[in-house]
Amino acid sequence: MKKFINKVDNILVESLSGFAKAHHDLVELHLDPNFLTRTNKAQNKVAIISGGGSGHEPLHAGYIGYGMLDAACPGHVFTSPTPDQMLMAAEAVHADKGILFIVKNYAGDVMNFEMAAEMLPFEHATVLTSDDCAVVNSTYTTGRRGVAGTVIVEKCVGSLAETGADLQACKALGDKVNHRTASIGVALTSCTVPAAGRATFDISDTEIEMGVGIHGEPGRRRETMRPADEIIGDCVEAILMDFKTRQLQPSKKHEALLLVNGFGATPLMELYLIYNTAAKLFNLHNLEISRSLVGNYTTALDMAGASITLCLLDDEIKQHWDSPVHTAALRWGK
Amino acid sequence: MKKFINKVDNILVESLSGFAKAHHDLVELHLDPNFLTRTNKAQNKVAIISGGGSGHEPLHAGYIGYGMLDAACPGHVFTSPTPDQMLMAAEAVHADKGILFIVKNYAGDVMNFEMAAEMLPFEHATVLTSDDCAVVNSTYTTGRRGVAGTVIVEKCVGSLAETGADLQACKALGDKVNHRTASIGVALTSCTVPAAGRATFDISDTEIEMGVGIHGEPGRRRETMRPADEIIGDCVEAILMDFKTRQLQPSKKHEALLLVNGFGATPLMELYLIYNTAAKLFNLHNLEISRSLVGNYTTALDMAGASITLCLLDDEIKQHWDSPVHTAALRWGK
Amino acid sequence: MKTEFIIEAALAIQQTILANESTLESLDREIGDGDHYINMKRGATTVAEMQADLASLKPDEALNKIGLKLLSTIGGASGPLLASFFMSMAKVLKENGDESNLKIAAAFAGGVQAIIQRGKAGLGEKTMLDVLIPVSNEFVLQATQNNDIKLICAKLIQTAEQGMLSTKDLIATKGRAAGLGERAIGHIDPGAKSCQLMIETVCHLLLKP
Amino acid sequence: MKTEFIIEAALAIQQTILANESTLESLDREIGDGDHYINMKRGATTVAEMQADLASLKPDEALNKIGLKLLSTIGGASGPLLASFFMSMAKVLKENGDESNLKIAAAFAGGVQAIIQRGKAGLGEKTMLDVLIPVSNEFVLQATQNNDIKLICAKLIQTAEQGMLSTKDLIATKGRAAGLGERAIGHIDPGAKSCQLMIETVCHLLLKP
Ligand SMILES: Nc1ncnc2c1ncn2[C@@H]1O[C@H](COP(=O)(O)OP(=O)(O)O)[C@@H](O)[C@H]1O
Ligand SMILES: Nc1ncnc2c1ncn2[C@@H]1O[C@H](COP(=O)(O)OP(=O)(O)O)[C@@H](O)[C@H]1O
Ligand SMILES: [Mg+2]
Ligand SMILES: [Mg+2]
Ligand SMILES: [Mg+2]
Ligand SMILES: [Mg+2]
Repeated sequence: MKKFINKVDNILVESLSGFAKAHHDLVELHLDPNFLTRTNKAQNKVAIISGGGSGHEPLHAGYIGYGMLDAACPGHVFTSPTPDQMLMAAEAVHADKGILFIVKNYAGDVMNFEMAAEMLPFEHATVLTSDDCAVVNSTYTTGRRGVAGTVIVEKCVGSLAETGADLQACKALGDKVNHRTASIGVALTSCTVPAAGRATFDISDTEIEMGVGIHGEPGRRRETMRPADEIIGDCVEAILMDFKTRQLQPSKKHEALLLVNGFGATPLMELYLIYNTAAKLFNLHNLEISRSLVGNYTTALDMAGASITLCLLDDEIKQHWDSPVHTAALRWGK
Repeated sequence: MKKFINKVDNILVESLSGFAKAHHDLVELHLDPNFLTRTNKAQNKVAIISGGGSGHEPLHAGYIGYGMLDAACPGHVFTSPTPDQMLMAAEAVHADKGILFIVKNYAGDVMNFEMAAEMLPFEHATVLTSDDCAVVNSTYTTGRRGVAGTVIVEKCVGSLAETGADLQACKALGDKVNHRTASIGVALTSCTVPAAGRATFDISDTEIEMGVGIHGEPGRRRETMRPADEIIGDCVEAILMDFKTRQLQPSKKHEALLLVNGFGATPLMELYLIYNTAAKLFNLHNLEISRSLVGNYTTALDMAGASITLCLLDDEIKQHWDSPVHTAALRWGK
Repeated sequence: MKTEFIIEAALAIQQTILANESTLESLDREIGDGDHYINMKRGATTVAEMQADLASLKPDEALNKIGLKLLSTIGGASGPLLASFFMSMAKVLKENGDESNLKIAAAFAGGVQAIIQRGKAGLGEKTMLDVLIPVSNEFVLQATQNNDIKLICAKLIQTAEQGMLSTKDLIATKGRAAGLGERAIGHIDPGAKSCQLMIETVCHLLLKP
Repeated sequence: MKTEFIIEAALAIQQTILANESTLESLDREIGDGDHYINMKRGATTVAEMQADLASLKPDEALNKIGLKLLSTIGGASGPLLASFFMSMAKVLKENGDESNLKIAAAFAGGVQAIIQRGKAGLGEKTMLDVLIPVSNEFVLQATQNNDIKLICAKLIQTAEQGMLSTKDLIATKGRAAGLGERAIGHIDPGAKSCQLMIETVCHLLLKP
């Protein structure tokens, strides 16, 4: 393992310190327990707090700022944060309209946020994101994983909260965006968790992991490497199938947002190539890509690979996607 | 080699098509010869054109738009573009105040842009960027290489051009920013050029290449992997030494811009850790980091590694760095 | 139960976790995200370092303090579950006392109940509960029969082992491995393994002459 | 010189480049950026495909067309240099005619001169010029002495080889390898190698019975 690290135990705090220094206009870092808040505390709005294991940067701290999050709670690498972090963050950012937690659907994240919520002295609600459609039959599971679609949820909910909307409205929009979103990822290589010091999984030079999770969890199946268009075709297929199963497939032209997300080690050149093919394929199925995002937005450390996320737009979602946002990783209109 | 590719010969056009589709509000793609232009042609300003081999994305096409470039000419991967691309781009974007080429200092780029310039029917000038201080004694060379500092040059010159400044003023600012900027890079792994199908250089699990170029060119020396702070210390040292040699070292507190650039496969988490240490070290040498940029801005395909760039600010540079910019990869204030 | 014993057990558990680094790490790498060892080590080390703070406390207070500490230390799925275990066990001990094996068994069962409630899982879902539920049942049964602590411990070691091994052939329906479907088969659940190791460690301590 | 021969030479050069993939690729990987083979292949293939367009042209027109095409095809450092070579050689041929070896040698020298001007390099800078300058000088010398084309070719093959080998021990002061300092020593310059191969190929054609 070769990484820019001093001591494995310090990587998180050193990195967070660098982040906070580089973006001191946007965020303030609090240590022990670790959480980050907006520099300018928002007033009279629902406070949006997210968090999760580290290693998915810019998720979540990179989305703190106007129009998105009020605070983020970073756990250790790939390990969900602990309730004290959420409690302190809530204490710091609550602004009289309650707290909304946005939580990726993993047992650890869910339980830690749940325990925090139970102890919270404020009105609160939680949006669970579960956009990963890699697991086909999710009836026998605890539900789908939350992956890159989380960024879309955070953007839209953050925008709505900025208008002064109440907690229930924010939760409702978050649930709606999550419901209308599906993602699937493919890994070409494994990631390496610094503390483990070795690749999470072994994969040969001719294999890919279809449906991989953002922690390097195994996916649908191990496959042979193929031309990009075939792989992308399968991903698009999976998303369309998921929409169909959930009765979301559009019967006539419908606007959609396409997010092509790099896992950390995939060149932008390849991400745009993926976008090119995916957009074409969705178009053949009544999905007109009218909003796009291409880049590293929900990463898995140094994994090579990418995920494709599609969100079915409606006027409300479009409005909140387009509205101004000013964070370290997403910025427009301001 | 595992990459999201269909046919090696098509990767560039497929990727450019995706880029143009995803950013159709900002750029227009022209093929054969290949170049990209601003969607809304700027009027009555110096047209700023850059270009170079592909594989450094988002450089240069990602910087097309208000406040930065008017056009970009992408060559094949790591191969400079040909004069016909620059000629056609100039034809498309010239707006009565002349053409400024921003060219990274490599023999190939210099000669191709030079031949284009000779054939250009418009007033023109060229800024050569040469911020890479990896080569210590550059007296016996054709000069230093242009690397990530190019982004700062393009941002500032683009901003000045937007004010209606004339060609000579734009060139002068570009030359000044370049002069006040120094960079150095470190590779942990090699990149793999798709057409070559194998790593450009071999490097073991315990080695790093200090002073590597953005095409995977060998650097100052092969070294043993060490804790991040030691490596960063050497990089900072090299930049300070370069400033000293060029009589640029500040004798009292001086503002500077610190750009920590990922080469493509380095997690953001590590880039911020690098930033944290580098900012601290520069601070010890009168360099107060008042502007920052951390992320993948001048990449080398899938190389793991990073470069550190320092630009000595003055009021003019600061003003043009801070001014609004609206491109695919850099956006603020608009 | 004595606080002294709790501390002794905490130190022994730390040793056990450290000694099983590669096992725990690779189990979670195979069907999880690879951090279970690191999480357990962080928790075990933190508790071990609480020695001085715990020494003067009553056993239930000590267990509660351990639970609270784990809650803010481990994170992940195992953090809130193990924390809930200790906090609930402490609560039962405080209410019922700890003067007999049966009372301790009841407290243990209360802890396991808290895990069930927090994680909404049951037997056969390929989690730590496949160790903890049978062990808890066996513990209560043995204590009810008024068996000797040596015998109880021998039984619990065996039950824990069986429970841990039983996870191997299961499909996971809770936790991170739930995403894997059939691919989880053939792999032991990491949380089941660490619980089995901890139970074995404590029982060995009690078996020591 | 006949256009027919130019076309024949272009096809032969393409074969040579393709046959030397691994040599050219690894040389540029060692002290450059690894694309020299791809660049040369792209150029050689494009020229080979121009056959039909070139057939009806006069030799100087054909060479000029090749140069122009290379200019928009190769890119990199070698593109403008090789393009300049052909365009300048064409110019000299057009002005002076091509009726003798000496006139062809003079045109070749004119092409090399264009490379020198474009790249601002000279002998001993570890570039293609370390092949082209000695070959050009030798060509003019041999032609002045009115030597037989077989002898000339034999000499040029030898000179090109020597020039190419001479780059091995040099520090580069032009081109991408200039950044390497001492580390360039021990590696042959890729552009010098491809030029040597092309010269050898054309000479072998002329030597064919
Ligand atoms: N809902 C649940 N109920 C009981 N145990 C669970 C549950 N979810 C996960 N676990 C246990 O947690 C273990 C994983 O812990 P750990 O690796 O530390 O956390 P994470 O899965 O968040 O990375 C699993 O092996 C399993 O035994
Ligand atoms: N200034 C120059 N003068 C002559 N030849 C040069 C010069 N610069 C580079 N070259 C030649 O070009 C070759 C490299 O070509 P190529 O790899 O195709 O382009 P690039 O260096 O742009 O990747 C070098 O090996 C060298 O022979
Ligand atoms: Mg985890
Ligand atoms: Mg090149
Ligand atoms: Mg885990
Ligand atoms: Mg090259």
